[in-house]
Amino acid sequence: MKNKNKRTRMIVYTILTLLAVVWVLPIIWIVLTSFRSEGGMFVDYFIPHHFTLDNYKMLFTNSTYPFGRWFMNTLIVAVVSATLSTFITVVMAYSLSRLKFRWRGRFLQGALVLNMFPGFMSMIAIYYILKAIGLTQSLVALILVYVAGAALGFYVQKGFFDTIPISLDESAMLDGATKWDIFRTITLPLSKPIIVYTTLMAFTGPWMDFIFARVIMGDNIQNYTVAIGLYTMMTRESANSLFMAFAAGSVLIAVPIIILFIALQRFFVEGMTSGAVKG
Amino acid sequence: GIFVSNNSASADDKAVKLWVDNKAYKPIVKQFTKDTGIKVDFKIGQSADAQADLKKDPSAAADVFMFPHDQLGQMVQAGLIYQNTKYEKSIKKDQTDSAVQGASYKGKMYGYPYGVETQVLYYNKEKLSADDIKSWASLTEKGKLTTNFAGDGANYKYVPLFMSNGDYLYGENGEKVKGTNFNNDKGMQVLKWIAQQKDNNGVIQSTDAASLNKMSNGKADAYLSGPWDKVTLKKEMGDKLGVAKYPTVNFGDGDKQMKTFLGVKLFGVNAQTDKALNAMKLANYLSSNKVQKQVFDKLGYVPSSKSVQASGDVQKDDVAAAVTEMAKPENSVIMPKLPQMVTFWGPSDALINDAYKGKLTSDTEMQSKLDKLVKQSTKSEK
Amino acid sequence: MQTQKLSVREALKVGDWRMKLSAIIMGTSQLLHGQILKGLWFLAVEISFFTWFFARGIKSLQSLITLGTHKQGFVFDKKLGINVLHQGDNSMLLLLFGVATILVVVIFFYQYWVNLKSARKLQELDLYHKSIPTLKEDLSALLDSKLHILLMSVPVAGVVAFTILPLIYMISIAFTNYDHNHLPPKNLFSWVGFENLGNVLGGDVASTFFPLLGWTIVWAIMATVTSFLFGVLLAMLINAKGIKGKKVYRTLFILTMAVPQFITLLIMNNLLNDSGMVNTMLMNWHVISHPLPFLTDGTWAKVTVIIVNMWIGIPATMLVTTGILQNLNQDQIEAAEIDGANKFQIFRDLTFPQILFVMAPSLIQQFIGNINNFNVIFLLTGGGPMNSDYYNAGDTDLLVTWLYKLTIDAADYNLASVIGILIFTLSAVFSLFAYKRVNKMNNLG
Amino acid sequence: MAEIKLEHIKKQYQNASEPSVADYNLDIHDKEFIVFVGPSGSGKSTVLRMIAGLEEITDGTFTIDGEVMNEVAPKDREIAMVFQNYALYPHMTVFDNIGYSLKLKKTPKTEIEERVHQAAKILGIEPYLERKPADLSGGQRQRVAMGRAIVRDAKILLMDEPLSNLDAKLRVQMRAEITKIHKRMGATTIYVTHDQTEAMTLADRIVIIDHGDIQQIGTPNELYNEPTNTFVAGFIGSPAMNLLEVEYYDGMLVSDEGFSVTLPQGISKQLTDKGYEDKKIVFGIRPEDLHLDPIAMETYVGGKFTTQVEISELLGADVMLYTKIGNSEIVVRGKGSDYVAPGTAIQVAANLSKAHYFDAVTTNRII
Amino acid sequence: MAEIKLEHIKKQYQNASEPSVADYNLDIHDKEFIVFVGPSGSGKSTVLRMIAGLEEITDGTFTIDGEVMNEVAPKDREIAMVFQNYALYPHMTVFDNIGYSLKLKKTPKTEIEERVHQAAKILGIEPYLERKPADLSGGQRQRVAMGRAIVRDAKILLMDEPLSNLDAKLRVQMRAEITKIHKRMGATTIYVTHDQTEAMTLADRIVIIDHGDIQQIGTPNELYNEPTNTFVAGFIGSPAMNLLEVEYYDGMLVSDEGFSVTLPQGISKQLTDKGYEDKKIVFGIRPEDLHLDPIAMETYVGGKFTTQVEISELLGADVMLYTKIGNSEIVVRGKGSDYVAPGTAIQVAANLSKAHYFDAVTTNRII
Ligand SMILES: Nc1ncnc2c1ncn2[C@@H]1O[C@H](COP(=O)(O)OP(=O)(O)OP(=O)(O)O)[C@@H](O)[C@H]1O
Ligand SMILES: Nc1ncnc2c1ncn2[C@@H]1O[C@H](COP(=O)(O)OP(=O)(O)OP(=O)(O)O)[C@@H](O)[C@H]1O
Ligand SMILES: [Mg+2]
Ligand SMILES: [Mg+2]
Repeated sequence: MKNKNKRTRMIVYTILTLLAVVWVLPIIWIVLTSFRSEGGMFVDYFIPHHFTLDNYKMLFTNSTYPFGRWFMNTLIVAVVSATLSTFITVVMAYSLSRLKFRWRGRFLQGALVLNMFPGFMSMIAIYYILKAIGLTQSLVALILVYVAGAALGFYVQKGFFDTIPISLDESAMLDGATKWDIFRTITLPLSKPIIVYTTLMAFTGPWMDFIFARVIMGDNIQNYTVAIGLYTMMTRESANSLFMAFAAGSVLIAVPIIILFIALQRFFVEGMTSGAVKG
Repeated sequence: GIFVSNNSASADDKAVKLWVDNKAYKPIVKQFTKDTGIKVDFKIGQSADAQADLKKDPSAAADVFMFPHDQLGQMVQAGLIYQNTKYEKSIKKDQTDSAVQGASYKGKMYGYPYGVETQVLYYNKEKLSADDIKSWASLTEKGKLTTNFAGDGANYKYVPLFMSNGDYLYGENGEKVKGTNFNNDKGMQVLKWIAQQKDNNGVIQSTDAASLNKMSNGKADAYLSGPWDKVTLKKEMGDKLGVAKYPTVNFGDGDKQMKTFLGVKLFGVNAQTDKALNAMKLANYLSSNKVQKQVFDKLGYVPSSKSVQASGDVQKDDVAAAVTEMAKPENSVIMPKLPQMVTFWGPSDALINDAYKGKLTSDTEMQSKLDKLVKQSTKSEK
Repeated sequence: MQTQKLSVREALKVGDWRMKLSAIIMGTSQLLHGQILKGLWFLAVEISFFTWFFARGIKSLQSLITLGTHKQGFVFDKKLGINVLHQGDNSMLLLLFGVATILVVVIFFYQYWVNLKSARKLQELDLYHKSIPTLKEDLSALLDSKLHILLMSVPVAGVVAFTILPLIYMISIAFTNYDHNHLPPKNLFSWVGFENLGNVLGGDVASTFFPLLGWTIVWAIMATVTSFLFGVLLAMLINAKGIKGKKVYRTLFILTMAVPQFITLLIMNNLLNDSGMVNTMLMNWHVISHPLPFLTDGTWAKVTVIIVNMWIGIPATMLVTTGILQNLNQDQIEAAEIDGANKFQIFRDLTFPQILFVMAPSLIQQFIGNINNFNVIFLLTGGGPMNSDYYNAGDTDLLVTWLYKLTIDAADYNLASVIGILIFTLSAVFSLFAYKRVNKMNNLG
Repeated sequence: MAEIKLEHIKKQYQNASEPSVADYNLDIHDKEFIVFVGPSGSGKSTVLRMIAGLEEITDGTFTIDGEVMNEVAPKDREIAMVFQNYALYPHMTVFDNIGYSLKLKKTPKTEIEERVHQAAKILGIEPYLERKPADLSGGQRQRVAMGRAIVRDAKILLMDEPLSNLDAKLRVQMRAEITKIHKRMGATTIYVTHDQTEAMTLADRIVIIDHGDIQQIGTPNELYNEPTNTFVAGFIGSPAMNLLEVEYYDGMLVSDEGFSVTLPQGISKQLTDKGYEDKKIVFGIRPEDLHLDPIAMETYVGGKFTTQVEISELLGADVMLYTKIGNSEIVVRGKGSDYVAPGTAIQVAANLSKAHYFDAVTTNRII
Repeated sequence: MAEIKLEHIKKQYQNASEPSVADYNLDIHDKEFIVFVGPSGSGKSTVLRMIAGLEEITDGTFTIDGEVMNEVAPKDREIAMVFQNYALYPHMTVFDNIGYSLKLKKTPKTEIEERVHQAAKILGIEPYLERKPADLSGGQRQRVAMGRAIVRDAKILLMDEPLSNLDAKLRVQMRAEITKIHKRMGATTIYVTHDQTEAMTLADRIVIIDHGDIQQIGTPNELYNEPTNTFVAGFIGSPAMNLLEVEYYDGMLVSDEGFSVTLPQGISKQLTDKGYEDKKIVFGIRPEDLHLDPIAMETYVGGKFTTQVEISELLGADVMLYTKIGNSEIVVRGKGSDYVAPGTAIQVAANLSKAHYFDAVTTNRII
């Protein structure tokens, strides 16, 4: 019997390892590419023939592409908007899961529908709205737009909150907790894993977005984020020669995200709600 | 309007905002400021994005900007670009006819040309001799040509084949909406020729990025591309790299010069600018012979000025020489700048791809597809 | 002693003068009842609204009707020796700010209504001789019974400004002739009613629209379902009892989320190229003799984008699912083990339904997101391979990417908007239907 | 002060076909200790939850000290409650679970510490204060739930089967503690239990509920001695009162199955006066009022009848004889020494003056 | 066949400082009905969960029919279980909850239907089959949990306080049903309860656990009449046996607080023989073996002593007198007629031949 357990475990390990390889190989390729000195965008081999650090050096020395500055811009935007977005998402989810008010049902349906219009068509409109409040070309504008988007992405959280036994809220209510107290002291601590997910998603967004951010930033290169920066490096003329530098840039982008994830991993805890209720 | 810009055209001490795609322009602009006292707000931006950025918010856009000439039609249509009346004469005098044509639309001049761009033939001198590359047939027999018939960008590379065979795209000057006649016999010849290339062992189907790699590692010997690939190829191939004008092609009734699209690089002045005179001065300065020469030295942009083109430095450079050669009217067609081009690019790409892949199995299908292409891309204005 | 509720209308009829005055001068009732801050707020709202309305609002509404009358033009200036620009009206901005004005008016009326309701409440409290809530009580209610107002106002304001306003604007464009012949700022465009709708459903756009619609739906279903199912499975595997190195595996999969898509997709494009690494390797190992047309054959390309999308989508699902799994009630799983369920049955009957319970609405949202999934298609294939049967579209083009090409290149915003509305309507109908179903199914009480 | 008044309270759950609580009327005095008993599903928890404000009141008025509370938020009702399902905070330690309400009230740390420890001591869960609920046994969890309620000084204390998962000994102890706490704090208390001993010993008044209806309200003795109907009669007392459908005629109670006793004059007169001559009535007698000893046989001559022992259960000091006359079951509680082997027929003497007589149709008490 | 054998079973939870079950040894015969009793937190559920395979066994061997089962997955043990906390499937209807195990076994639909309905009927939850657990009362949920276990024909049936949330009447009914089911199916059953009546009536053998240790295993009568130590003596029987620490000398038991009785010769001889002369022993007497009536006073002359009534509880037929001698509490169970007002001193006669005598140090039984 023990053997059978062992065998299934071995199978699981094998599958997981195989999958991990499939998932990680392209990433490894990017990492290797970032150290490659020869060739361009396309090579038909895996391991570079010559390794170099020049691609990284180039990112931090070339004044046309102030990567260091872009990196800090993005970091700021990502940290602020991840914090705010997570807060807003969670707060919306909580309101819609636990609070009773008149338009709740309709709001839930409406929110589902609202995001269905192709986003790129609204970019120009949003640009002018930002312009009307005098915010274009600034990091604040970017943060504002990312955070505003968070208000409609609450469905996963809401679903999660729905699984937390309502008895706990009731019990807290009788203990004299306001809804806000309940949110803070009961719901949030019990939702750590899903908050990790939200935060991570919100944090990665600014590192990836090259369309919207570009529209907002226009020609203000100093305020570019890495994604726009890298993307604008990919013109017909430069794509091939700068490709290894993009790869290096991508590797650098991955670093803070991975660090954040590793830091948040400890919030993945099993059995959060066990022992709460009988029934 | 709600965002009314101050439309006095008088010069004031506000800086002129400039979008160029390379910081090598910086000292040149400094010199301009020194000479004229006009301050310049120098920004890096992609010339290919100029139209989109301008359209998005003209009032926030640059006063002077770089752009490829094929965007001119729509810019004029949307009223984004200032007419160039002030320096029209000198430009007509100094610049090649093609460049002037590229800077004008419907009889009026808008742009300030500073360069031309065409595709050329890169080849491996060790594998192919100067004779081998004279015609497509010998080129692909002696060596291997890597190119992209089946994917994105086939239109840009191979639509000029139709013109090589005598057809027109939007008329002789590229401004006539109803002027496309690819659906005639000559057009059929070209399309069939394209379909035949699938079985040509000398043609390797590759994306551009892969082509560069194949050239580098010797798996291919020839490649049709623009000057922008020179640096990469030179780095990888060194002295093996040869540059030449396009070969001839035979569609069935004799060799004809294979043509390429000619692009003209322009400076433009934002129609909404509030410092028009200064802006025009700057645009003119940036397209002047002196600056064209400087830019050629620094960046290798092939000049559009007649005199600079003819100068020794340019002619010594193999790529520049090839480009100026290709830029001649017998070797290239000016890319049309009619707004309708957008209705042409996609379908023509699809047509060439499908023809090459062998998806068009019968003559009638080819004919009907050509008819459709012509019909779709030549719908007239309402 | 049950208090009777007055409706606002009744309150206006039977109420005292303070109530009635509130209908004209907002905030009076509150001020006179000692709710100073609240009263001042309403008063300020009213004053600033009307100031703005008469200064800008009316004009803005008028322009919304005409969409501009004054065209941009050039006049020759002798002194300067050039033509000089005379600014005209910008129809696009007039439309956008006209819509914004309407929204502001709506919001004002909502405030007005809140003002009346609040006055009514005061009236009622008077009637039953109850004490008027103090500012402190009002504020503490915001943390409790009115917490939703506190929590949701700001996010909802963001939604109004950055989602609803642009949405209405875009929808409006469908009813104008904002196309490549009427590009602002040079040209004006104007209202044309339903003309565009006919153009889309008739013209040669239709022969492309329907095939693309079909593929878009197939894509959206496949993309959503595959990412979800396999993401859940992956999470189950990683979180299985007795598997060591969970953190390492999780991190490995998260790596793919940490690299910008435009790079990873470019690399996928490279790898899957006709002469890319995958083909090269397969040919070197003599598995195949000709390159597989991963991206160049229509059908292959469709399958490829779905598979590549799994590569992108699965880690995210894995992450959520892990979160959900951690909160699952272990007791029920134990009960099922006792009931004789094997691992698969536990998954099917307990774990999966609960994951679905959490995820269902967001799955609908993802489905919609995939209908509009611009990035993956645009960056991986650019819609290609091009198909000469379509108008300006390739085999893997979704409606949105096609739409994008149409707008960016052809500048026919009105047609794009019509197509946008069609997509919108389709997905709205689908999602509301699906949402209702899910809600019914999930009714845990 | 906390006087609770329920007037015509009704509760209709959405998913239920019938109302779970129908026309509930109850006045509870300040500091009173009320016990709810009733069969499973009779609506006890529902009433508690409505009082706490956790369940909307479909209809009727609920007041505390004269103030209508229907719409008041739970947290403003100053009610402490032990939930039937515990509802512990799974992410908090036992200490934090118990101290949570105090912390919300911004009680000083040292006082919280002290009060939590005191409560934990009473409940015997001091060693577990640092554990999470998941790491406790069922009974320990229940005691944490208790702790959470008693640590507060609420005006009103609701307890929904708070001792159901504890062992007998602990339960006795807890019962005593609850009495003490009630004496000390004087919270108006409503207590739901299925344990008759608890109900009898704790209650000032017991409320018997069936199908969402109040059957009887009264002191433990009233309920025991004067049940208003057969439901109450059968529900209070363990083992339950024996109820036999019989015919009354000529001063005797007779059933078809062979049961027959002669009533004392006083009782038969009352029955006759009330018009039950020749009518069906329900005869109720508690197992402890059936006797087997010779002295009783002589004392209660009229109450003698014969019945067949089916099961004989020895319960420590007592013996339970489950007997049958025809199809009617009659339980007799005797002393340990009265043990009889199953299968034998025995003579039993009923103390008829302690017996109860109910209307067979309305099930209401006659005498 | 299902013979269960636990040998030196031990359970140490990660978060617990001491083992929750320590060196547990128990043989359960096929078809036996075993009842676990013990204080809250004594390890009853833990043992059950180990048998079910839900909790890893830290140490020791657990066999079913001679086969070692320590590592066998729960689903392969053919065990049905009623969980102390129900553990219902919240997203399934009551019907599906009960029928789930049958469905897994691919039982035909009609048979599932039939068996579920039959189980629901026994449990009185037929009207609720289409509801979800969240819409049920506590007791109804518990019955669903029961239903899930009894619907199966498992070899082994584990029930963890399955009736704790039911009313007395229903509990009696359920008890009878459990007996019937056990007779019919013959599943080897382990049953945890805090209800002494349940334990006494259902058990073939009772296992008394304290602190994870088995204190005594035996038939109900053995436990009641011959408890091996003071723990068992105090635990079995309700109200609990009175236990007094006294000194034995000269045929008498005497405490400092004024308690004193003269032992019958037979008993005092035994004590002397065992060397308890002048030593401390624990004297145990059940409340029902203390009498107040005149006849008893005469019969048990040596057992007479005086004590002070503190509380007097009338429980239907009985009266409980909580009395004190000094600081030692002594509970007396009398007839209802024996009611005495609190505060009076009464004379009580103990039936010393029914009394129990324990070693004061080891707490083990002497006689
Ligand atoms: N997961 C756990 N981690 C640590 N200790 C535990 C855990 N589960 C139970 N315990 C401890 O083990 C002991 C035995 O617990 P168990 O649940 O077996 O008690 P029980 O006899 O069933 O009690 P009850 O009658 O209260 O249900 C208790 O002291 C409890 O605190
Ligand atoms: N959420 C609900 N939806 C529908 N019916 C419900 C709901 N909760 C309870 N009920 C029903 O209402 C009735 C009363 O339930 P309640 O919980 O008050 O019973 P109870 O007296 O507490 O029983 P128990 O002793 O079993 O806990 C029951 O028949 C139950 O099925
Ligand atoms: Mg209940
Ligand atoms: Mg237990």
